[in-house]
Amino acid sequence: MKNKLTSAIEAVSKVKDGDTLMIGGFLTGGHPENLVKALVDTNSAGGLTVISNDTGTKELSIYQLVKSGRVKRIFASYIGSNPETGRLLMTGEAKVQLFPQGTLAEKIRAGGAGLGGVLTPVGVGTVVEEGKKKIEIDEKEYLLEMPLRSNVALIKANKADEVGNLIINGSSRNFNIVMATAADYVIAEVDEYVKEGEIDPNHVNVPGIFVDAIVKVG
Amino acid sequence: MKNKLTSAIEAVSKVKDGDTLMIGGFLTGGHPENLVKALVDTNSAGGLTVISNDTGTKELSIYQLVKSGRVKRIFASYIGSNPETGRLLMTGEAKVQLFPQGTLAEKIRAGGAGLGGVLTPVGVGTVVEEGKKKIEIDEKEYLLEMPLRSNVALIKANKADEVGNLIINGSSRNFNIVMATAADYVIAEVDEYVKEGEIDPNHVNVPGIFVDAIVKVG
Amino acid sequence: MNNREFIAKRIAKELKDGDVVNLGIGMPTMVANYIPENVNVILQAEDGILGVGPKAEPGEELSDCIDAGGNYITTVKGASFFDSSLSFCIIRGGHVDITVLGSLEVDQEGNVASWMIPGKKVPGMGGAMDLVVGAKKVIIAMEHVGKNGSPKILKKCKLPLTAVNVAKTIVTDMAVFDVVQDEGLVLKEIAPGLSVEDVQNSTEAHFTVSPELKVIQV
Amino acid sequence: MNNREFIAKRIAKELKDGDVVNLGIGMPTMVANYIPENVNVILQAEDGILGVGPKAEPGEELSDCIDAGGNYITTVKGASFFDSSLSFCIIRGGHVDITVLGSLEVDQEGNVASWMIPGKKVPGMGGAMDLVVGAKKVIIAMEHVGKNGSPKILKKCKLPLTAVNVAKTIVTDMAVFDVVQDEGLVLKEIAPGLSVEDVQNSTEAHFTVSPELKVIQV
Repeated sequence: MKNKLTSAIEAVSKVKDGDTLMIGGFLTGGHPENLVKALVDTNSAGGLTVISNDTGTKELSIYQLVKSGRVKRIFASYIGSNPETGRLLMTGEAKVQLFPQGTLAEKIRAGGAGLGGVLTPVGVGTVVEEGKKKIEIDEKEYLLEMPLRSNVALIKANKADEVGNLIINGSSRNFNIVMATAADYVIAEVDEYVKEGEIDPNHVNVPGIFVDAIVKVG
Repeated sequence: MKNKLTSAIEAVSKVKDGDTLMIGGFLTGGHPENLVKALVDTNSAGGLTVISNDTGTKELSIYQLVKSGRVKRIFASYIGSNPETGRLLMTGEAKVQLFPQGTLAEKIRAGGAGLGGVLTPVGVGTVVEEGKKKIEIDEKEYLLEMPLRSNVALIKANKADEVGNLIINGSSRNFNIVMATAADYVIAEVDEYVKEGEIDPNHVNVPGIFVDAIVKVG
Repeated sequence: MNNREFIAKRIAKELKDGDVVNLGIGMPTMVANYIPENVNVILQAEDGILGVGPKAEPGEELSDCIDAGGNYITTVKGASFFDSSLSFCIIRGGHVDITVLGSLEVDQEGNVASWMIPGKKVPGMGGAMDLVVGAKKVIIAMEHVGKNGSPKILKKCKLPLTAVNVAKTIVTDMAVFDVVQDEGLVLKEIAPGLSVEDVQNSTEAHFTVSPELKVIQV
Repeated sequence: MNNREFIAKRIAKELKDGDVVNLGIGMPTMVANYIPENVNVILQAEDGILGVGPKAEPGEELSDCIDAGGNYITTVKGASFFDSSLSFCIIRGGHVDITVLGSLEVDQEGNVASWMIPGKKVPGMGGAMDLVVGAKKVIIAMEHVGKNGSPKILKKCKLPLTAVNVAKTIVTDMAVFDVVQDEGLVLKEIAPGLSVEDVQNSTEAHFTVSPELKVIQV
């Protein structure tokens, strides 16, 4: 069995120029702060695309990442909590594309689930429909939203076992679960690391097959 | 707070002529046998559409339901375990429509999730594509699969609390979870019934808002 | 009692026992403070909670229990946690009975513009677009006029829309309107001491007056 | 050793340490019996299990632990359970490394016909269509010829297809073929005691012979 346990620095060294990154979390909740900090401090990859619900808050390292000039494109649903992302949008220094939160979650899920896209009624009649295919079914219009995938996903969990099974508690689940399914390389920052067999198979939120690297923090 | 606890007979009296029923389970696993039995024994609604992964096995009451002449249409992915469903397909006594298992799960999920449909590569180039819209994206073909919903869902869970939160263990989860999201009236057959607050919010597989009636068995 | 408290108190009376309710950030969140004792509603937070309770006491904050506004909260008995994917199945799939949200503008067709002021403020739509499209009933909570006294209830929204034809009830410090399909705004209630003319002078939209016009009771 | 054991044993050698593997019903299930000791694979059952272990001993069957064939099974350390929706995200989303399935016919374009004989046997496709489209590698396990000696490896499948151009390796009691994109079937291995001519006489499809043709070792 491959040992998935590694350091934050080693794990984030997977991120290369031009990569697309998914970063889990909802504001400060379930945010993989230690992984993002390692990425900011020890990795110099540029031309990145970041997919994140909200690009975090000023207090988190993702603020520094967004500010570093290394991010050329951002997909998010809400950026009011990170003024730097707002600035990039206003100045055009990065391409910031906003999606309804449920649409963003569905796009990521579709990427992980091998779907070619999903039809959602959300965004019809708004700027969200710009550039998207509209499909009418039974006299109701839907937008065709295409899947999102990434090279690397940085996610946060409470507990991992040796095979990478994750438990994510409470409101920290948010985007961490779908993102784990939609990246070529998934790095999980965890508070607790236990032996194989110590997580009840009924309580696994992310099966270990999705997780490539585990970084124990704290 | 509305009391959701009721009897199987009372619960299945919700089923009316012409209704569409979802029935959870995968072969014998997670199958709501007591609810189906009550439906067979005490309810005479006809012209039913049944949505079930496999329509169970000969030993289950769903075999009697399918045999009763009350079912005019069946949506399933596998029917090899219920010879009566196969007979209805061969004779044309009921319209039996088969979907790839993952497609069936996605269609039900889409119904519960307010999506207008999903695009799947599964079934392209096979009889499954008959009558379906094909959409080409980046030179790859997908089938547009439309959502499924039902009037009533009969599902099986291990444990319910007073507000209807459900725990479903092991391989019995199968279609029970998505079906709970996609019906106007959801009836859960459970082995154990506990007070509000006795299920850890982290262990809920089906939030109580989806569940209309709870039937304690055994 | 200030305007915001007045509005929140009036909206609280719209909630019925058993309703699943999502309260937006800001004034809508205040509604929770005024829910009558005999009415039990289930509060949803779109980051993944059903059964949101009061804010956490200082020193008792849990990192895995924050609401969609980033506040540390508690949960009530019977709560459940889930990820963003299921959260928006709940929202977009029509499983939320009432959503209350603030808005910049609303118009007589029920169009809502709540999420951006081009060139000035682009915080992103977050979950608002999904909520207003998916919830069974959308209640708009806002002060009747802008800071400069300009009407916010318009014939046609000028700002980019959140969604088309979704608002069902509008509650302001001056009035309560219903938005009736193919009919437009109907003035149902009016704040104590105001005349219909007062309301008309502060409202750009056309509206009719309900024959049962009442004074707002809070 | 009978033909079925021979085929299962040969296929077992295709599995690599760490592979996520889904074994179809029948002969493919037998592959699990021959996996080398130093190779740890993760067996998936599409009803919602990762980490399928040996069959349950008599008297130790658990109703919440059955595989996709309806057998009571055990799970290994590090297993996880999930619902049909996530199960088919795993399958269709490319997270299964190898799927092994039996087939009625397979052809030189990699088309597979495994699920129905019109007018005779229509058990439904179950999860087979999703598996062959989604898995990274599809291995077909079948006896080389039908009961009447008729070839099953054809120029073009005659029965309704399971999927188009998906088979990567075909293992029979006579031979092992790879299906190479734009090239067709390549005979890689041959059963002990047989000549290429023997294989050709039992095969309708055109194939080329690998310059490194070997005898099948089991």
